Amino acid sequence: MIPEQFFILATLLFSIGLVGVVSRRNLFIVYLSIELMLSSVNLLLVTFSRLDQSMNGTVMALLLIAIIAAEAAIFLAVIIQLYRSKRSLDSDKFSQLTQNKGQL
Amino acid sequence: MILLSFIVLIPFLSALILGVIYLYDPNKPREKLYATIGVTAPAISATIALVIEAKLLSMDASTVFHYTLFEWIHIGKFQIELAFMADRLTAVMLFFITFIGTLIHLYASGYMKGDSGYGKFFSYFNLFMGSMLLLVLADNPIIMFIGWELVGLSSYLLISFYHQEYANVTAGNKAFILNRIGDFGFIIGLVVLFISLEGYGYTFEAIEANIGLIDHPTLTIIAILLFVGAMGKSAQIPLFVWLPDAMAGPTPVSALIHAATMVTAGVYMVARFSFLYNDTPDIGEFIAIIGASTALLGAIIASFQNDIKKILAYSTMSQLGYMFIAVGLGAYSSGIFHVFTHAFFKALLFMGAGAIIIALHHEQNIYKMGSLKNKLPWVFIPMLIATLAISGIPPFAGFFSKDAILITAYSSEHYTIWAMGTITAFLTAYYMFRLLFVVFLAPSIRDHKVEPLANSMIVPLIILAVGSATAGLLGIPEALGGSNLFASFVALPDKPLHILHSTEYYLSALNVALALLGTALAYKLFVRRIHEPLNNSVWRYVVVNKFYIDEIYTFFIVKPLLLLSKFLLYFVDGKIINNIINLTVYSYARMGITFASFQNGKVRYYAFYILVGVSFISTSMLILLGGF
Amino acid sequence: MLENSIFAILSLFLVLGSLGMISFKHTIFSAFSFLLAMLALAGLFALLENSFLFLAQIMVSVGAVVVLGLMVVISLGSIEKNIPDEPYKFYWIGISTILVIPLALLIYKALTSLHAHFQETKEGYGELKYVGEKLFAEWVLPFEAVSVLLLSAMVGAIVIARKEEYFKKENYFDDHKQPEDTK
Amino acid sequence: MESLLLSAIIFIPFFTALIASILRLSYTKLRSFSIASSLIVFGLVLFLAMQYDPHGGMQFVRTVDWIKNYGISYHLGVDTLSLVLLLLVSLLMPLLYLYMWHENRKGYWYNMLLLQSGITGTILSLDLILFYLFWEMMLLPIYIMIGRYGNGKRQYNANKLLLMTMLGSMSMLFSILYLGYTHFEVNGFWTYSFEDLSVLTFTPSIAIWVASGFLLAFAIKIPLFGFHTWMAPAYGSSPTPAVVILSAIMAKLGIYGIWRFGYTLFEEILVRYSYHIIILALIGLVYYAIVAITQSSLRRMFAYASGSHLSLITLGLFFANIYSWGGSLYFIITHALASAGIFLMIGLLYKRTNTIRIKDLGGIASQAPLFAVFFTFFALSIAGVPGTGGFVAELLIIIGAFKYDLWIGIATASTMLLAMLYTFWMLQRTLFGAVGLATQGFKDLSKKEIVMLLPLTILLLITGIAPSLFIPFIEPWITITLETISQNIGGL
Amino acid sequence: MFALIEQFYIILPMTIVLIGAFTLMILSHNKSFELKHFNLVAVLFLTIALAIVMIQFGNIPKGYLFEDIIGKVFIVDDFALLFDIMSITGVILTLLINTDYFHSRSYFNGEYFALLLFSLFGMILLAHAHELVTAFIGLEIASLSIYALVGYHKNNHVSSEAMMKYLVLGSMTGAFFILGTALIYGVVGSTTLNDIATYTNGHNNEESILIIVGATLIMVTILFKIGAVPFHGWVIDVYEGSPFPITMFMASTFKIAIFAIALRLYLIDFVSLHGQWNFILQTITILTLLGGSWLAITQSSIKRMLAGSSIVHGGYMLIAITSVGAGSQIAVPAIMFYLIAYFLSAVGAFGILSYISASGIKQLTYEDFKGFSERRPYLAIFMSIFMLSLAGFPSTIGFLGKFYIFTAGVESEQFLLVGLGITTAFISIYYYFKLIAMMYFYPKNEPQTPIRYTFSSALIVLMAILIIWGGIGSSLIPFIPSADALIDIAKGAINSIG
Repeated sequence: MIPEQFFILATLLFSIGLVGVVSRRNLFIVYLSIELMLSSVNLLLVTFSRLDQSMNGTVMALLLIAIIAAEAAIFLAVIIQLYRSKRSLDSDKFSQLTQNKGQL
Repeated sequence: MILLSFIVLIPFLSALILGVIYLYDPNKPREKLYATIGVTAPAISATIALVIEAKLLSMDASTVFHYTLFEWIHIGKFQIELAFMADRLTAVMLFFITFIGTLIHLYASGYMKGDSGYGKFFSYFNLFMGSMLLLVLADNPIIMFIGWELVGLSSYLLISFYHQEYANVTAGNKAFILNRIGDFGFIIGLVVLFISLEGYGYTFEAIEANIGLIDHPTLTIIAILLFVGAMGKSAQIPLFVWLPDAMAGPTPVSALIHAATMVTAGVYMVARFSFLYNDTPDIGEFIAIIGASTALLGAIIASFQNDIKKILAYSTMSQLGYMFIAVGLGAYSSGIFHVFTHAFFKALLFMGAGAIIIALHHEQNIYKMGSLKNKLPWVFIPMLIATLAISGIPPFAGFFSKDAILITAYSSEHYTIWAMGTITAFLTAYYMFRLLFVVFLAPSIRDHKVEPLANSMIVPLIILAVGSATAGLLGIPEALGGSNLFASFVALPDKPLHILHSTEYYLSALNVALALLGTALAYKLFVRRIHEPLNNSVWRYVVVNKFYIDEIYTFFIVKPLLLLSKFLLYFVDGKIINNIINLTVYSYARMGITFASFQNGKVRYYAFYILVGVSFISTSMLILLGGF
Repeated sequence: MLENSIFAILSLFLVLGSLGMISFKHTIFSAFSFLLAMLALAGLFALLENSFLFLAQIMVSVGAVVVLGLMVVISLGSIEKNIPDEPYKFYWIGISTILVIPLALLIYKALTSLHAHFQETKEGYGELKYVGEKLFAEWVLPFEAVSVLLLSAMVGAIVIARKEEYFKKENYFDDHKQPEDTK
Repeated sequence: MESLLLSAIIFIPFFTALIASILRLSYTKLRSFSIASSLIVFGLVLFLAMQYDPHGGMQFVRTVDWIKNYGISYHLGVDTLSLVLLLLVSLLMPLLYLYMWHENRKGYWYNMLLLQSGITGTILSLDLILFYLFWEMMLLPIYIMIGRYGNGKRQYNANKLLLMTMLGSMSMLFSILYLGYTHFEVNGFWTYSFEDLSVLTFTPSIAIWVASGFLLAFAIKIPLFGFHTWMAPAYGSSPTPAVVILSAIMAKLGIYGIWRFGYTLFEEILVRYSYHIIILALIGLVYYAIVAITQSSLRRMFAYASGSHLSLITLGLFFANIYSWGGSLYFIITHALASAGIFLMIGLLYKRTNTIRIKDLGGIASQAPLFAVFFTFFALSIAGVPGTGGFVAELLIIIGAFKYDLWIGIATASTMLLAMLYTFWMLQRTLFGAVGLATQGFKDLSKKEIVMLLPLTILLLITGIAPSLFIPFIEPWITITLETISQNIGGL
Repeated sequence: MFALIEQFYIILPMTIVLIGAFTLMILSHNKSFELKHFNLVAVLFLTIALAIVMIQFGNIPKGYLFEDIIGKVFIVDDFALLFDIMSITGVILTLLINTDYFHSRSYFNGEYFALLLFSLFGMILLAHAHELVTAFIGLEIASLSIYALVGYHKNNHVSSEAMMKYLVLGSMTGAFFILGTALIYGVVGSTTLNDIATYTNGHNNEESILIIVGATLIMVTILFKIGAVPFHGWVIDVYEGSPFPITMFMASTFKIAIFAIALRLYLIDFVSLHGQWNFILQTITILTLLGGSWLAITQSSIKRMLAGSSIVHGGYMLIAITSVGAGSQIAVPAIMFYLIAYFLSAVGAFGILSYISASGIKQLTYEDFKGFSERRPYLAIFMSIFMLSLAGFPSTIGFLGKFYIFTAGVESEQFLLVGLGITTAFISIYYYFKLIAMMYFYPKNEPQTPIRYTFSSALIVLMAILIIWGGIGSSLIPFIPSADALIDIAKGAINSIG
């Protein structure tokens, strides 16, 4: 078991999360992808914590989990609110804020 | 000699006063006042001029009077004073300008009676007098140029005096613009002259003293450019087309400006720069050729005109050609002499024509006149004398002056010029007598009701008739037993003539014979009938329409210029330059619109842009850190 | 060796779970994949001998976040017809995968520059006690700040999610025209 | 007292506007305020001119630190060049207020007051940043006046003017920044005083960029050929006071800029590349004049005429000898007077007939001789007929041109011909001929209007008849400046 | 090291803000309180906090809070205090200028003010943070509150939509920050800026790769918050979708807070690594300037235009940041000055917009402003002043801001960027003056509706006066600080870091 394995895994997770955010229209999945990105950082932090044997990384990971939770709260509230307004979680349907054609 | 400045300033002052009075209430009739002021001013000038001439006569030939009014400008080495100078050449000009000018003013006070612009007319007229005197009295070229331009301006104002008629204004414009073309050459010449003599002073005397410092090519350029100015002012080929049109002005204007004074300014100027033209004989020859051609052309056209004033106008042009033959060939005093005599008889002719026009209620076509001899005897007799004078019948004035010019041409071996001059002399007699016979002797088609003429119109005619008859006696050449008083008085640097007296006799006789021949031809053709004798042929059309020169100018110069203007406006300005800018703006806006269309409101696209950005940053970071 | 096998299995679950999460059409499937991934992650924490975080991950991430999320999804009645149709999903995934490669390479390159190795853990590593010591000494400020964060998030979430009586006042002006429901 | 004189001249109109706007005066009171302020300023400027010593270089200099961190100072001073422009502005303003007598839109008055402050500030500031500040500030009132009180496609044209001018300003700003920075690099402290900056030397390749930054701004303001697309539309759409200021003063500020800053900051470049600019200005001279011939509206026609003459002034500037400089400075005076006169008269014409299309006019002379006389006079002085100041100026510039080069001299002199073409054709169609539809019942000038035009007329006549009254005033400055330049670059 | 009582004194403003937030949160459930009371309470707390910070500014030596316990996590210096002042002032102004707006909209209630204060707390934390995780938490507090505020108008679809966009993108980029932090932690073993700086000074580039990469990822978040292209997608939509007060708050105050951390990181943490980012920053600056102006010129709504233009203003500040990297000495004060300049102008412009829309007029597009000068001549003048300042017209503070920035650019020989900056400033003339043109050049197309002159309008006047003062100063009039004052303050604050 070498750190590189964890590094690769964290990088992979972060990338997958990023891909998910960009490519999915389902807002819930977007939310999950962001969680995944944050969690991958968690993995990294824990790995570092294990590497340097101090608890700092663990504490940071803990704080990060709290942050994830806070974001989750807001995110879920937003999802509820959005679903109420349009009966859908399709992010493409929320595109009224645009000026279809630029003009001078 | 503060009097010198008075000569110039009084007409200007009077013009200003008249203008202000007129503008104060344009509609109020104040003819007496206007006439008094308007005629008095040139009369005072004339009196002062006589005093000065008397003084000059009493002193020796090189005497020059100077008076500096004030320094006009002084910057760097360009120091010009508003100064006046009177030498003998000036005196001659001064004499006939003020004298004949006063007479014409007097005449005009009668001629313009009842015109709503009476005050305005005299204001302009006095303005013209002032400008002309400024031109003549100037002691340096720049002041002369100012007078030169102002003369043109007042001529413009007077030609378009009846400005309600569009055609009159057009004529005025034409006159001014063609004059300005001449002035363009003139001022360039003057400036080149100044640059060449920078620092040596810029009065005529200083220039004359230092003329040797200029190299010959430059001098040639200057000479040509100055002559271009003369061409414009004196209606020489190719700038002559304005003169006939200028007849749109009131007849006194034609008499004063376009016959007696302004048009001869070119001749005066060349004579003033005689020291320069003596150094450039080639240019002199060129001037003479232009003069001869103009003389001939004017005479030919004059022979076919119907309008009495147009005939006189072309005649003027033709006579001006003579003068340029003289000054071009270095016979400056002969040229000036012809200017002098021509002023008398041409003014007289115009005033007579004006009298007829007034008498016949503004009828100008000679074929609608006829048999006026008895109705207007006091016009007929002066006109007859003037016609004799212009045709070169001895002993009237024109004979001596014209003869002198032709003899000069012959003796300097310019035979072509001489031949042209001689033919012109024949034609002159023909068309002048044609005019006289048709107007006064030929049977009239209808019965004219003749308007009575004011005395103020008749008296000047008579005075001028006397002048026309006798002025030539001042310049009887040696060959005819005289001593050419005139030439010795003006004391210009004439080129010496080498010619036998016998030759002179032959030439004179030939001239007189030709003049008589012309007279006879006119008599035969016109004394009994009042219509054009020739058939309608192409050639006649060409001549009657003045060789279509106006049209050619319009087609080749005016039209293209207007087209160019439109082209520049609509194409270069409107399309090219505007479009370059608009295209820049448009393409930027287009980019903006394209870019803004990425802003499509969908969040995953925005995330995608962020991803692109991150990807870009990562790539460049990777490269920076030396690749993976 | 055992560790490596466990790692292999857990990471397989983790990766498969996350890949499933981003590729399933149905929200529920995605959520369950994600749950799987999170559990696997907790397992990895355990593998890293971090017992406290193992518990925390399961409790917070799995227990709270995912389950709460699932509950929300279910309560919203996210049934078939409301699931967005994503015809170009895999194109998008493909393109973004290509774009994400430099980032992944960069991060990985940076991480490998550490040349680190796992050593035997010290006594008590990963225990709650040490975490607490750190948390309430060095990290007390961030910790307190996180509490504010949670509080503000809570307030925000409540404000957003609660249904409330609008039009309290008569002079009501809207910022925008009410847009049409769908385009 | 004397140290505050220049500031007072700049800011009196500004504070008049400020106080009036705070007091919310009615337009009649605002009018009295404005006229009073303009007369006070005129009085102060006359006082200044009397105290001024033509041989003394920069005078009444006042320097106050403004932004110390960057060495920017409130730095004013006056020399002949600025005094000439200052006199013109302060003279024109009361006349314009007289023209605006019955104007009841208050914004008009405010904008004019601000405009005066902006222009005087531009003329008097010696610090580049201060100059830039005023340079922009004077643009704003003009922009508002055209866009708000103009006619035709006023909004579009105002924007065009604004954007074109700002383009130039921005490039100038870049050059200013570069100059300031270079000074900092070389001497270790920041300054934007143009006297300090003028000692900087650059390699030619850099200097040409710096110079072109400035030149673009000035070329657009003048406008030289190619930079003129804003000109005719803006002139056409402007209300009369704005167009008077535009042509009489603001266009000259482009010239002023080149003269003041160009010939001190990068004289070498200007002299070296004078030939190129001369060619450009010559093209403009001829081009504008030809385009002017067939213009259908009086304002547009005189806009092009103005462009042509400003190209001539520019030419005079770049011939860089005493005659041409004298001529240019003199032409600044006379052209300001004449174009102010002509545009004022066009304004009067518009008030009477509601049109400035040449086609609709005609026959004015027979109904309103006084109007015709003044109109003709101003037109003639624009065309440079002797007896008016324009002739003297043109003559001097032409002499300068011939001193520079024969062929360029001939091309320059062509202005005499071309000006005549459009002027006289315009006069013919406007004043003469039969009475047009629009000109029926054309009223002659009223007393107030005569009072307004008379100072211009008299000054034009005096400048034409006795230039020697003015030349000694401007010549020393020109001589000194030319000598300085020729020393700096080792001979012109 | 501070004495204990000093430490409480130092932490007092922050605590007051937090207590204010709690108070408002609790009060919001009491039905007997009305909106104006909440407003008053909030302003009261903030004013006290501001007063204390003002007293502290310049009078407290640089130090760390509870250094003995928590290490160098919470820094107190003039730099942070200056940002405190600006943020608190920003919130106070947001509250006061929008008073009318709050009253005209039914959806505002007590929590709104609580959230604003929470957000402010986050910003203060951000300004003082000397440690990356704390900074991230501060950022998250501020951001999460703002997410909620953006979507505050719940029965409005666009408001929710804007919130969703901001939330998704903000959280996504937030992950980069924490990832960067993790990477830095991985190599340094600590996340306080001091340790990081020590590490970077002591190690070569090869060993600092993780720090470089980590800092780059943190930069992504900062660039996102500034709205640099291509991280700009949210800006226009979110600005448009939010209620006016929030737009104003985001455009002015929040942006300042972001720069607080950005400058601190850039000046201390990564000081030896500047050169690494030059190419990236230059490219992004160019894109931002161009893209922002492209977006701004094409909008027809004033709010969207201001949003687009705020991207451009971010671009100007990026020029200065790039200049810092290229070795400019004057760039950082220039950024601080520019922040103040932009803050004043943006607050003024949005303030007027919200003031107008408070009376129910939908003054949202250019068209709506036609004839505005006739209806409301004074407001039109002030709007023009704000537009001029945003456009960088001389004699306004906006000009000096641009002047300093461009000077900094020239000083570090970033001629391309400065040229582009000036070009975009020129283009910005178009869209700012378009509004002036609309107000002045067109006749009114709507009947006049009365607008009451209230406290908000007085503040707008104050903004305008400040803008003019900031642009001209008062070289002639004594007793009033000159235009130098602000830049001197900025310089002092920067020096306090070093």
